Amino acid sequence: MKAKFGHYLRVLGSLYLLLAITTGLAFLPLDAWNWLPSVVIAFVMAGLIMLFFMRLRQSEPLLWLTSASGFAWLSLLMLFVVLDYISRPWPR
Amino acid sequence: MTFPLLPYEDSSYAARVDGIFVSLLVLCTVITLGVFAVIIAFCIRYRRGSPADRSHRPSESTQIAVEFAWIILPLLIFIGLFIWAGNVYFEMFSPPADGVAIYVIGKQWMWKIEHATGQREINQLHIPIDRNIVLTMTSQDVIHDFDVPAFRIKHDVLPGRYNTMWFKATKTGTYHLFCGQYCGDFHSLMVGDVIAMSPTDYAAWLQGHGEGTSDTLAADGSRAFHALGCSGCHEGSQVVHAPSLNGLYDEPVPLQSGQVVRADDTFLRDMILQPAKNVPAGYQPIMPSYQGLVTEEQIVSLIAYIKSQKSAASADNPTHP
Amino acid sequence: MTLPPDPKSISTVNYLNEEKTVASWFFTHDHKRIALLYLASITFFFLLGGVAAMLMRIELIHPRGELFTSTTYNKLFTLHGVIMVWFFLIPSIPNVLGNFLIPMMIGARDMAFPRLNLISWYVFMLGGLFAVFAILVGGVDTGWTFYTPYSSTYSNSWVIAMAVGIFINGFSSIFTGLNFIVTVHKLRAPGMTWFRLPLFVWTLYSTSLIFVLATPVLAITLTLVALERGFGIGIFDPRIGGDPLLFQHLFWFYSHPAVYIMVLPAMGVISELIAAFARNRVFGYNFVVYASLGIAFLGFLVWGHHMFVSGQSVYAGMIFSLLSFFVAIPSAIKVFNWTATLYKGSITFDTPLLYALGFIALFTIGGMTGLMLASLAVDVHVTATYFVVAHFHYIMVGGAVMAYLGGIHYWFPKITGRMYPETLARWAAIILFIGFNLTFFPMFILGYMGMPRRYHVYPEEFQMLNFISTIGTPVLGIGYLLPLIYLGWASFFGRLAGPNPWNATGLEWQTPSPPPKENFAEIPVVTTEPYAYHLLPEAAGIHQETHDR
Amino acid sequence: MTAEAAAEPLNFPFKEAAHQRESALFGMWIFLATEVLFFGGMFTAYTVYRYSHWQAFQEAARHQEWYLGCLNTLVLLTSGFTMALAVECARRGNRGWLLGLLTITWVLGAAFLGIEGYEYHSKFGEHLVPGSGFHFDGTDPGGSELFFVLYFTMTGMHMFHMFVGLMLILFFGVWTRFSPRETAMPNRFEVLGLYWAFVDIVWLFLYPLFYLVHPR
Repeated sequence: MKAKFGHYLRVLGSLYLLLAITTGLAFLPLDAWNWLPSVVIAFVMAGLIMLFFMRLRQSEPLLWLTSASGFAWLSLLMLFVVLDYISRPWPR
Repeated sequence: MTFPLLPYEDSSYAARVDGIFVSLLVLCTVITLGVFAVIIAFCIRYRRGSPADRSHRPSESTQIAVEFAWIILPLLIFIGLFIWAGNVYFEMFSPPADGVAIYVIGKQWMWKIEHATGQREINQLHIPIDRNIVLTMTSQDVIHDFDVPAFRIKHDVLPGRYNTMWFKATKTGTYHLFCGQYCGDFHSLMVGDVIAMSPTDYAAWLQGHGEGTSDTLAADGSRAFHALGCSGCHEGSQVVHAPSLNGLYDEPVPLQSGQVVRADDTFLRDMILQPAKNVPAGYQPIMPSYQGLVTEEQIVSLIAYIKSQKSAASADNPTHP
Repeated sequence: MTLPPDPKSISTVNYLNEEKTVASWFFTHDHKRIALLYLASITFFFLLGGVAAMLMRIELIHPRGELFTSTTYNKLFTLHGVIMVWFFLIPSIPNVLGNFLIPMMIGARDMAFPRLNLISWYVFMLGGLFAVFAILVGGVDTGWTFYTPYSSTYSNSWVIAMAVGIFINGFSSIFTGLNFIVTVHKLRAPGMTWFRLPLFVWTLYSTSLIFVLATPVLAITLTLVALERGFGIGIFDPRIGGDPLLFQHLFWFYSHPAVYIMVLPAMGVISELIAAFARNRVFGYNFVVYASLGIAFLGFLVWGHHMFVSGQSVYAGMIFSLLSFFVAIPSAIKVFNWTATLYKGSITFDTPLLYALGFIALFTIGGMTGLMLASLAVDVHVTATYFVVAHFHYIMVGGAVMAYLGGIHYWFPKITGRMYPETLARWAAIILFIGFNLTFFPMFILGYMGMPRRYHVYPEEFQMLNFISTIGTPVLGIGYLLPLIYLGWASFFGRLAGPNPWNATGLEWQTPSPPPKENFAEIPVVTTEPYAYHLLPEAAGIHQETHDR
Repeated sequence: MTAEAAAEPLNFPFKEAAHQRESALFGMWIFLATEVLFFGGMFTAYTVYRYSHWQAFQEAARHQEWYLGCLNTLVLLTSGFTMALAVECARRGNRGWLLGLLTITWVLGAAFLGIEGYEYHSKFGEHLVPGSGFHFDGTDPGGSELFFVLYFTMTGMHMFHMFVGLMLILFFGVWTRFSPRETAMPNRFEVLGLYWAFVDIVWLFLYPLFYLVHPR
């Protein structure tokens, strides 16, 4: 139990660290692009939570696939919607 | 009670759209009847108790070959169809520069039409034949759809933005104008006529209707430009740093964000209603929004005015493109 | 593969008569009973939506439309659309036939989560209650598509109640899909490998993926519409810079795959029927499986073809058009494979096969006109006209409902343990086919001539075709009512069927009819491919006959 | 994996504990995939509107207190940690620790809702709640209103999920506390743990998108 506790604690520590980084990065003058680093870090944090807190690491491959499917389908939705919006001004 | 089977075919697109449609119709009919014929033949030949030979059913490898044949063949046909139909579609949505510009405002449940020369109509659109007509359309409330079946054209008319559509009528006559997008109670009464006229008749019509209404759209716009206070900043003000709008129309505008956009109808409309959306490079976002302060008709006339300043500017300075 | 010795025996204790109280039905966890609860509910909704359709057709006899006011007509087509899509078509085959058959087809005693299965029915009924409430207090006039800003701002009807109804209904779909996926993954009998699954199970598996991954987007979209309407916080409101097209993107991200929710299970039923009555293996089984998965996946990527004239980007329109052509390919594969399955079969023309052939005919026409709609320039002309109405009724009614009825007839002996009257049933199938074409074929012509949908006042030149269409409606109506009557009668008075009246393969036919409560006395072990009709004793007989000649 | 698991009564139609556990977890993961798309609709709306009104979003985001968002993230991450430990205890049948950790998780979750409620309250005072009372001095008030529309709907939907989570913790916790069985039933806590972690993950995306757009 002790070993497990330390293991979870390390994950929590990493999460805290990433939170500090993402918050700090937000103060950089990146203007319209400041979402990019913070969203990347959010994905890393989500990955940590899924792997360790949600115990995906010890789970069968089926669950890996399932956990990815939601994000995969969401990216399809976003991809095609964004495609419409960025190509909308043309041809003028 | 008449009983026609094909609609009139009276615009530059109509024949091309019908060309694709009829080819598709022939292709699909052949395939469909082919499938039906095979099914019927099998049903008769292999009915229970028939003496047909049932040995030597297709082997695994034959099956795979057959499957790939009927995957790849349709795929090629489909890509061909896509290119053909896509081409015409692309053209439908690329308006020419030299068209007769007409503004359309849809509202529950009528079509308001404004000609650049100042004529206004409701539920009627008079156009000359053999000229490119460019419609710039917006809606005052819900989504409508400007649909003229005889010309094979249709486009949604959205609130809050301009959609453009163009066509060229080829025969004189009166055609149905429908609202193609469901828009509420009297959707099916939001209909009108498109009246395509010979150029001489059209000129006469413009004359006859130009007299009653006093001004061109641009003149209306000029009045609004002063009444709404636009001129206070945009006409040589020393206090406020605002761009002059002379000759602006259709020119590229560099934005603060680094993008470059063209100053077309939609851009001007956005500048009036949501000035902060596209801030031009070198200017502060200080212009107030006119959301709720101007009517759709006023915006249309303001744009027509800015457009007219373009032609005035190029008349002053002939070297300007 | 051994069949019980006496084919006319009826199991004395079965899922129908094991418990007799009303409570035993309403609190049952048995997937078969839940299927029957769904059957009763969706039949009710079908009749409700059907009456609305009849009234619309009557109104459309006359071009001036003087029977109803515009408002009433608008409410009628909204009612018809909402009820038929969400409360009949989507739950029809999955929740009735799927619920009944999936555990039996894969050799399981029940669904993975029997309690969730029951909850999903209650959720469905709660959603239905909201929908019926919205109709009773005044109706909704937005059309089933709920386009903003009409639905969120301008409509003067019970949009929120209806949106809540559909929102709740969505959870029923999600729970059902979840249950199906887990069941198929985790509860297959020993030896039932993935590629031994009946095609019906494969199509329902694909459908469940859509249920689970598309429905939540509809749920959130309708929630946003309701919030915008209820609290005036405009998320799609153009007056503050919102975009109504975003609503359409989100709506069709669900609603286009939803079309495949309706038609994929129908394809599964047809695969079963063709194999059983042609007494043949399904031609290219693997390809049909991949086609189902392909449809489920590609179906997510084509939603923009509902928006070719909406003002979405021209480039997006092109990509959606190309992908729409691609999604036609797996459907074409299926039609060709069904046809090829008839080859060298031994075909009997029982009612289920008549429905299956009717399905192929109507689905082919529907699919081919779909190609026309995918062709961009043609779509500009025919979208939002009766051409589209005809197209999707060929797929949804000609396709999905034909398959549903075919499936109901095929598995009727399994469900009730009794046979339906064969001759009458064949006539009903033929009447249905004629009535359907009479009603909907004229709409293709009407649409190409330019008659917009959702019009009840229309130019006079369209009257003749509308008139023909309306004449077809009562024929179609008889085609639906006949089965309702004779199947009802046959449930109690039909002759006993025995466990396997069609002499079909498949695990569901290896239990008594009606099945006992837990389906199998002993979980079967599967040793053969599906549709192994060539291994049945009779197959030898046919070959014998051929050789004798 | 099953060796350490505490006893779980078998539900029809399962005949083996491991089989039942696998199926329950699989079902929950499918449900979470569903939830991803449920929130996904709103994330898509956010993407589109931030793209078309990016300046208005920057202006609006200046009215967000980033430190409150950061604090909330901290609270939520910690609660995710205690929940993960609670699940571990449930699997080992350690009822005392389980109940203790659940209580901590519950308190942290409630604190999160409290902070969020405080933010909502101050937004009312600043007329930043969308609707007829909305008032924003900026170059594109409409675009800024969209920011707050998204802020309230997305965090609101998230808070609703938190609330459901708290109710479930309460319900299962009390049930376990007063059930006569010595050990806990681990499957329901594993499933609950997955749900709770998912709600954390959603917030991890909300935090940068609403608090870190333009922190000052």
